[in-house]
Order: sequence, then C-alpha cells, then structure tokens
Amino acid sequence: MSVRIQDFPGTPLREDDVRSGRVLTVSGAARAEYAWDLGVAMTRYLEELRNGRLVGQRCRHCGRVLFPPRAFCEQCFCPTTEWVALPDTGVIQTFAICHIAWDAQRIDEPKLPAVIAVDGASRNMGLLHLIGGVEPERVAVGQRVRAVWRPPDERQGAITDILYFTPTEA
Amino acid sequence: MGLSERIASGDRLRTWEGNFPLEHLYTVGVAGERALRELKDHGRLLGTRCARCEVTYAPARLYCERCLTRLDEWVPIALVGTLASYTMVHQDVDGQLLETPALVGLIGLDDASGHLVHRLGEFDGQQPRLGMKVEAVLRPATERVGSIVDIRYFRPVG
Amino acid sequence: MPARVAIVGAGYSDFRSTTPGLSYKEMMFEAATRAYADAGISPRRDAQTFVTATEDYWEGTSIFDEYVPDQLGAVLKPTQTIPGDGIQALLAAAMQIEAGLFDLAVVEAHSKASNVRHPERIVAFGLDPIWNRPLDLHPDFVAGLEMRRFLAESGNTPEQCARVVVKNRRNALRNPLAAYPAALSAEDVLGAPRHADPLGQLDCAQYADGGVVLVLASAARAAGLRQPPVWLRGGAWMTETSALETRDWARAAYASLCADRLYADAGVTQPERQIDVAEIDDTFSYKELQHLEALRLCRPGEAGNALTAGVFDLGGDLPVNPSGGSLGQGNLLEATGLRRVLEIVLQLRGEAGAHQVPGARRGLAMSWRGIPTTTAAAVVLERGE
Amino acid sequence: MRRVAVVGAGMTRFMRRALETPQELSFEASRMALDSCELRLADVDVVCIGTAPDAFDGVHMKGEHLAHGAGGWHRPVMRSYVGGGTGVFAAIQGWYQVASGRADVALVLCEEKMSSARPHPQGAFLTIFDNITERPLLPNLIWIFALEMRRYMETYHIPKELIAQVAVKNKRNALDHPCAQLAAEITVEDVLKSEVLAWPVQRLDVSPTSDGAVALILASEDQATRITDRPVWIDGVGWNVDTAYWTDRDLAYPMYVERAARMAYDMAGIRDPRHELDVVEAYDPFDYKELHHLEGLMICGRGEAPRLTADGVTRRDGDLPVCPSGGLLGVGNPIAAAGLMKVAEIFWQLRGEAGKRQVPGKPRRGLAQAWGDLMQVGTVVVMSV
Repeated sequence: MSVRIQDFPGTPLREDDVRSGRVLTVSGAARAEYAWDLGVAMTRYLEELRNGRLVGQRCRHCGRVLFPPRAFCEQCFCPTTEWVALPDTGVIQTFAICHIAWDAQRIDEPKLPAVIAVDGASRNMGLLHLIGGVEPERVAVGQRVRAVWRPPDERQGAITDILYFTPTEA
Repeated sequence: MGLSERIASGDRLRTWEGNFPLEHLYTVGVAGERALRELKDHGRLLGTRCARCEVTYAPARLYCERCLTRLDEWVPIALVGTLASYTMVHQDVDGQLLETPALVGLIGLDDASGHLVHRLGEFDGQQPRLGMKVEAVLRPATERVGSIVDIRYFRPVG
Repeated sequence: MPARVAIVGAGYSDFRSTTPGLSYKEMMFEAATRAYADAGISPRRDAQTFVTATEDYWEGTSIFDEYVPDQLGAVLKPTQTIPGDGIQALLAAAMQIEAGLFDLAVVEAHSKASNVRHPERIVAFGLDPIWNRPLDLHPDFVAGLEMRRFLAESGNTPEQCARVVVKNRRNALRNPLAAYPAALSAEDVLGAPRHADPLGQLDCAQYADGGVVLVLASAARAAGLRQPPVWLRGGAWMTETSALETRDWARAAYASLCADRLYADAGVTQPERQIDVAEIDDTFSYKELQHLEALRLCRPGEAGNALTAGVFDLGGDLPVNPSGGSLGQGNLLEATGLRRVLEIVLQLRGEAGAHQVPGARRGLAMSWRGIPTTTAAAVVLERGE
Repeated sequence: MRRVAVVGAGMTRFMRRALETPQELSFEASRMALDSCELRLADVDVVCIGTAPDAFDGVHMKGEHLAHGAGGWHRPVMRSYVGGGTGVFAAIQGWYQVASGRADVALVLCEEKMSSARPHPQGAFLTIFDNITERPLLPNLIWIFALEMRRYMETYHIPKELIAQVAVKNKRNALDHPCAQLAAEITVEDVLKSEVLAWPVQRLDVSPTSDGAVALILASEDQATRITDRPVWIDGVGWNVDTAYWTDRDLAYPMYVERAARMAYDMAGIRDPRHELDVVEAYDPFDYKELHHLEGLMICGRGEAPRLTADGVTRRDGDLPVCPSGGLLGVGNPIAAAGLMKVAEIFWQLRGEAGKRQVPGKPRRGLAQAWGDLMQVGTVVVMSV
C-alpha cells in the first residue's frame, strides 16, 4: 500500500441514501427463536430465585463456592456435588450509569448496571444486575447491597425476580 | 464421571425462550445495483463477463470468482432459458404444509453460464421436463421495485 | 510423510431427538468427561489447545465461543471456535500440532437442535439475501433441485435412494447411540409424504441433539497414552462456491475436489480398495450415493447398483455408514462430522459393538455442511500396528 | 517450525455504511492484497476467513457466504472465530495453516458489514450475553465496557482525563490514514464534554460501528522470499480465553491478554517487550482499552499505562508508538476487519510503507493485539523484518 495507493475502494452511503430508496435494498430477518433447555444447574437456580433465595455450588476439590451455580467446577474439571444457600446481599464491584437502551435509543431514567460480588460465594464471584432505590450519585464501588425481590406471586423463576439491588446503608 | 446430579422429574423440566431481536436491510451492492435497476427499468437482467475464464455471470458480479479480477464487460441477459431441474416444495419456510405446493425451477439462461433459481408458473397441469424452454414473466413496470422477485416466475415458452 | 497426529481419546453425549435434562454446557461437560477418561488425561494439566465447531444461529447466541471454555476445562488456555463442520475443527487442531505449537489438543462439537424453534428458518437465513431469499421458499428446494439433476445425470433412481434410508436406519438398530433406528422398507420411504419432490420426508435426516469430544496428540505424546493411537493419515476440506448460480448441481464437485486433496495427503491411490469402512454424508438419501461417486468409492453412475448389490451393507465389501449415518443417528448440525470421526475411531479400535466391521484398518469420514453450502471436509484414519 | 511471513496486504475504506455487499467488500480487500505482492489467485492454496457475529451482516454461516468474494472458489476455506479477537486470530489461523506445511500461500480475509443490522448494530450485542442470567436484564454492549472501565479507574486511581488522551492521540493519528472513518483533531476537553452513554463511557471514548474489509497474504519461507525481498516474518503468535463467568473475575486486569502475550513472546524470544518492540497496535475499541491492553501486554506495569501515554511514549513520534494507524477509535471498527487492519499496519510500518503514518527510526519489530468476547479473549501476533 499505502504509500502507492491513493484511492482505496469502498462507497460510503448516508442513512438517507438507504431510507429514501436512492440505492436499492432488500430487507430480511432470521426470525430466529429458541427454547433453551435450562439443565441441572439453571433449573435449580431459577427455582430458588422464585423462592426468593440465591444458591451456589461448592466444589469439593478446591473448596470454592461457585456462583452463578454450575454443574461443574471449571478450575478442577469435576462435577459439583453440593448446593449452598447464599444470602441475598453483596458488594458492588463496579457499576455504570447508562443512558441508552440495548438498541442504542436514549432513555430518560438512567439504568445502573453493576457487578455485585455475592456474600458467601468465593472471592469476586457474583452477578450482573441493576442497582435501584438510590440516586446515581450516591452509588459507590465497595458499597454493600441487598436484593429487592418482586412480590412472591409475581415471581416467574427468572433473574428478573430480583427487581434490583439497593444499598443497605443510606 | 459426568454430572453428579440429574433432573429426575419431568415436571421440573423447563426451557428459557429467546430470539435475535434484529432485522436487516441489505444494500444490493455495486453490481446488484446496476443489474436490478436494469430489471426494474427495462425488464431484463444484466450480466458481467470474464473473458479469461469464459464465464458470464447472471445476475452480474463485480468480480470473477474464479480468478478474482474486476469485471467491466456488461452484457444484457435475455430472460429465457432451459429447465435444468425442478422440484415441488410442500412446506413453507416455517415448516408448515402449503395448501398449494411451490414449483421451483433451475434455469440455465441462454445468455449466461450457470443457473438461476426461481419459481415456475403457468404450467397448468403440464408436467415440467428437463430441457424444456422457459421464459420469465415480469411484474408490470409500475410494480417493479428492483428485486429478483420483479420476475414473478418462469413459464413454458409457447 | 509419516502421520504426526493421532486421535487418542473420544467421548460423546448420547444422540437423541431431544435432551431436555441437560443444558448445552452440561452436554459438553459430559462428552468431554468421557473423552478425557478415555484418553486418560486431565484437561487442566495436559490439554494445551481447544477447538469448538459451531455457528451462532444454531446456538441462539452471538459470539458463542464466549461460552465454550469452562465446561471443557479450557479456562485461560488457547481456545478458538471454527464456525464450520467438526472435521474442519479437527483439522484446525491437527494443524496446530503439526506446526509444532502443541502436543495435546481437544476438539468439540455439539448440537442442541431441539432448542431451535424453526431450524428451516436458520437454514434459509444462510441463503443469499438478495438473489435467493426473496423467493421465500423452504430451503430444502435446493436438495430437491439437486436430487433430480443428480438422478438425471448419473442414472441412479429414487428407489435406490430409498434403499440408502433402509440400510442406514437398519444399521442404527445395532447402534445404541442412534436417535432414529427403524426397520423400514423401500416402499415405506417411497410412499412417505413428499417434501421437495423427488425428495420425500423420509429421505431427509432428522435433527438430533448430542455432543462429541475428541482428544488429539502428536506422535510423541500419543506414545505415552493409554489408548492405541488412531492415526490421522490424511485430511482435507474444500469449498466449491457460495453461489447457487455458479455451483455444480449434479455431481457434488466440492466432494470430488476434497477427495483429490484428501487422497493425495493420505497416499490413497485406489480408494475403492484401500478404504475398509466409510462414514460419509447422508443428510439426504441421494447425498450418500452422490458422495460415494464423488469420493470415487465406486464408479460414476454405479453407486445405486452397488448399493442394491449389498456392497455398502454392514457385511459388504465396503460398509458405508455402519453407525446409521445421519439418517439413522440424526443430523447433529456442526457436530455431524465429529460424530462420523467418532464412529471410525470406534471401528478402528474394534469397539463398535454390534455394528463392528471385522478387521477394519483404514476408514474414511466425510461431511458436508448442508444447505446452502458446497463445503466438505474429510479425513482418512488408520489403526496403529 | 516452518517460518511464515506476511507478504501482501489490502483494505477497503472503513465506512459507517457501505454500498458494497459483504462479498464485494471481501473482493476489494483480497484483490488489493494480491496486487500488492503481484500474485494471482491461482497462487493461493488456502483461504482463511475471519468475521464476527453473523447477526451483523445478517447471514447464517457468514464464512460460507463470503467465500467466493475472498478467492474461495474451489479452495479450502476455513473460518475462525474468537469474538472481537477474530481479526488478529485470522492471521494466526493463516500462520498455523502455513506453518503446519499444509499450505504455502494463504489468503487471510476479514470482513464486517455492521450497517445491515436494524434498528441498530448494537441490537446484535444483546445476544452476546448469557441467554438465561443476563439477557432478561436487557443489557447493551456499553454496559460491560463502562463496568470494566470504572473497575480499572478505581483500582488504580486513574482520572478520566488521562484516559481521554488515547482518544485524542488515535483520532489524530487517523488523520493520516486514507481509509479512516472518524479521524479528527480533538482535545481532552472535547472527550470529557461529549455525550455520556454509560458513565464513565462517553461518545468520544468509543469507536464507531463500521463496514469494511482487510486482507493479508501469508507465505512459507520459500515462497515468501520468491514473492518479495521484504517479507515481514511472524515471530510469535498467542491466544487465550478466560472463563465465561465474567462477573466472577476482577475486571481491573486482562489476564487473558497477558497469557496470550506470554505465549507469543516465548515463541519470539522476547523478554523485555517495552524495549524489544518498536511499534505496537494494541486493541482500542474504547480509549481505556488501549491502556488496559498495554498493561496486559506487559509493556508497563499494572495501572501505569496512563502515565506512559501522558509522557508521550505512545505517540507516533514517541519511544514506543502505539496505534500509529489511528486504531479503531480513528480508522473505524468493522470488528474482525479492524483487528486484521492492525496486523496490516504493523506490516506496512515494518516495511516502511506507512506513508504519512510511518513511525520514525526504521522499526524492526512490532506487535498487533486484539481482544474479544465477554472481557475474555486475547490474541497477539509479533512480527519482524
């Protein structure tokens, strides 16, 4: 290249070229739909979420309490054999104040996604969830939080049975 | 070995549902733009020819797939050809049975190398035959949008 | 050139029409656990590189390779995905060994086809979005068109295609792993509802779930392991073209091109005589006949007659798909190729049980990636002496 | 181990929206790469394709779809995939295919056409998250970057101003790149005042979505020295994947990049990367990522990369130029193509062909790195003349 070639290929378009039909287009969609088998670990995990509880799995070889639970220890490569009840509290490892939705549209009320290390699980082990019930400027890394659950009759056995995590000290 | 625990009761079996929440808008490309404009505006297809490989691509390609050289010899392609194969498809793209099966043909265009796949129509009880001549039936000019389905189907000649 | 790579371990998770009790991760873990036990290795201590074959839309996840390492024992190790057939993934792992990078590699592929609501939509999404997809057709039109053209040019018949189904599903009766064993007659197959005429519904392999894991080793590493090595004598993969407009519609050109490379690599000069057992693609009944001819395992136009004469039966001169093939075991998506390799490994080790081909020394496994591709991958494997 | 060299490279412009189809983009880059070393397609033995999620271009089995635009007609075509790390990994795949002895000349092609995805390419990223535990929260890609960025900033007490310097440097470098999509002369102040997407991530911290393609020609030593008198040797390759349970890791440090770098350095005989490398293309989809990766590459200690940048070390005329191309922040980010662009840039820099982007002092050794998946994959190539 690059010294010798001046004119690089590629024809940039503006969004309007596409929208207005100035260039021809074809639309399509995969309409791809799935019903994934939950399997051993996720079945129990979601059942316990419906009960308003967090659970992990202990590996008897390395002694770690694995969370989210899984049917195997990825470090020891062995099956896990013991369910462990965990409290629904933890510590914010990191968080963000997000002003856009999954499809890049702006949203009015920012969302506060966070990685939360769950108490009783091994070091760093935790989950992705949202922080709520607090002004964004009062959220901090290292803050203790607890889960705020949906009312029992609204729970479906899903990660969204937890509405959000909220700081335990004001 | 294996998992230490299994789900042993059928009523605990569950699935989780999901999808790809996306649609797509495809530009038809440098060569497609020219070929499909021709179809829309003049009711015929354009092809490109690689003289070195002695291949005529229809619809047109920007390049020859055999030698990867840029093609700039554009040739008009009449929408008539020979039936190289056909099939009667009994399901739609969702796997549902069709009330009227779809008749699909593999058409060797007279002016091009290779084959075009398209629907067949106006057979009216006539059995398709390999080697028979077929021609395209186009949508009216006012309804054409610059798409391969501006051709409604191919029908027997005569 | 001496073979430098051997298969030293094999494992699987049973092939079934549905597998509702296991997540994909758990299915992979089960197959991997079997393979490592078979090879007598620890993945954390011994395995150096991992290759998985899969495609995002079969999984329902973009960048699916994210979710691969944990259940294979691959965390913080070299791991990659080949969005391709399992045999391509096997060859990718073999090349890493041949290049001198590693001594012990793991190859994995699985299918959770039962979790995909409309598999035909996914297949259709592989068609060219500008030239083919707007026709809005069930994607098996490609097979219908090809079958008619193949039969017309080769002289094989729909009855002979039906006999492929009869043979493979009967072979599956002897294979406890198979998802679709059945005792059918040719009349059953010919009388089944039509799908993409001349293709009937029973001419098509049905989807199944299941997983396969193989352990590969360099010659030096294989020497110290518990299983007798099954040598990778040759391997090849080949694409004809991605366009329906320019592909060959009669003779599986991709398979002949692949065979040329494969036999050159393996030093095979008379495949018909030198191959003892073959697992070759039978996604559709006619594909087995078409591929037999393209792979030169019989003379052009003779596949159907040889089949009818029993040449490819379990007790014939060249047993083809003794496992039951895809028609008998199920279409395992990108794991189909590894399932074929698994069968050849079991055959060469003499561990194929009720469908064992006596005295098999050299076997061939070949896969095709399905509609709308013209891509094949194949290996020749040989029993160590 | 067979030596392998890069002997040619080509690329398209990186664009927000391209008229060209994915296959046409692939053709343009491949054609230019062949022309750059005066080869014909007939000289190419194998084609290695890298492309990220099928959900962008909107075609299942995208590698198959691209094949005929990338010289895949009647050729072995293999696609590999490690998420965002794919671009650099594609070169690694080309390397092991040639190093294994199975090919002498490989065409490596990476393409992405993200503009096809509607309503926005970001929608595709929803499907990279765990299907059961994360997708129901409707996450977007910016989330994980913002989470990682804050963890990095808080762990090492790094002010945003120091991170913004990377965006300023790379967008300025891109002013000299004829293919650049987002080249600009901006200030730290501009970055800090730009729209907040997900604090601490702002608009100017982020690379754009793009369409584009890049191709390389790789050759064995025998072929390379016949093709050109200035081959650029691949001295080391490394790749590594961490656990899928990304919320179980400390996001402050990319251990997977360190592991990949150690593998590549061991191969290349590098002990002191800071002083043995002359030019580095670290992966920079977000400005802090370049810093994160310089630390993972062990070019400086943990938390020290912002200081390195503030001291001007990583400027194009600095002691160790980083992203002289303009990187993803400036040139654009058609995912896999952007990664391979980094390998192409090192190729051009080491040949002294980078034009206005040429780093001073006749660099002899360079490194290209990419990252991918859920904060999970490192891919590294070390090259020299």
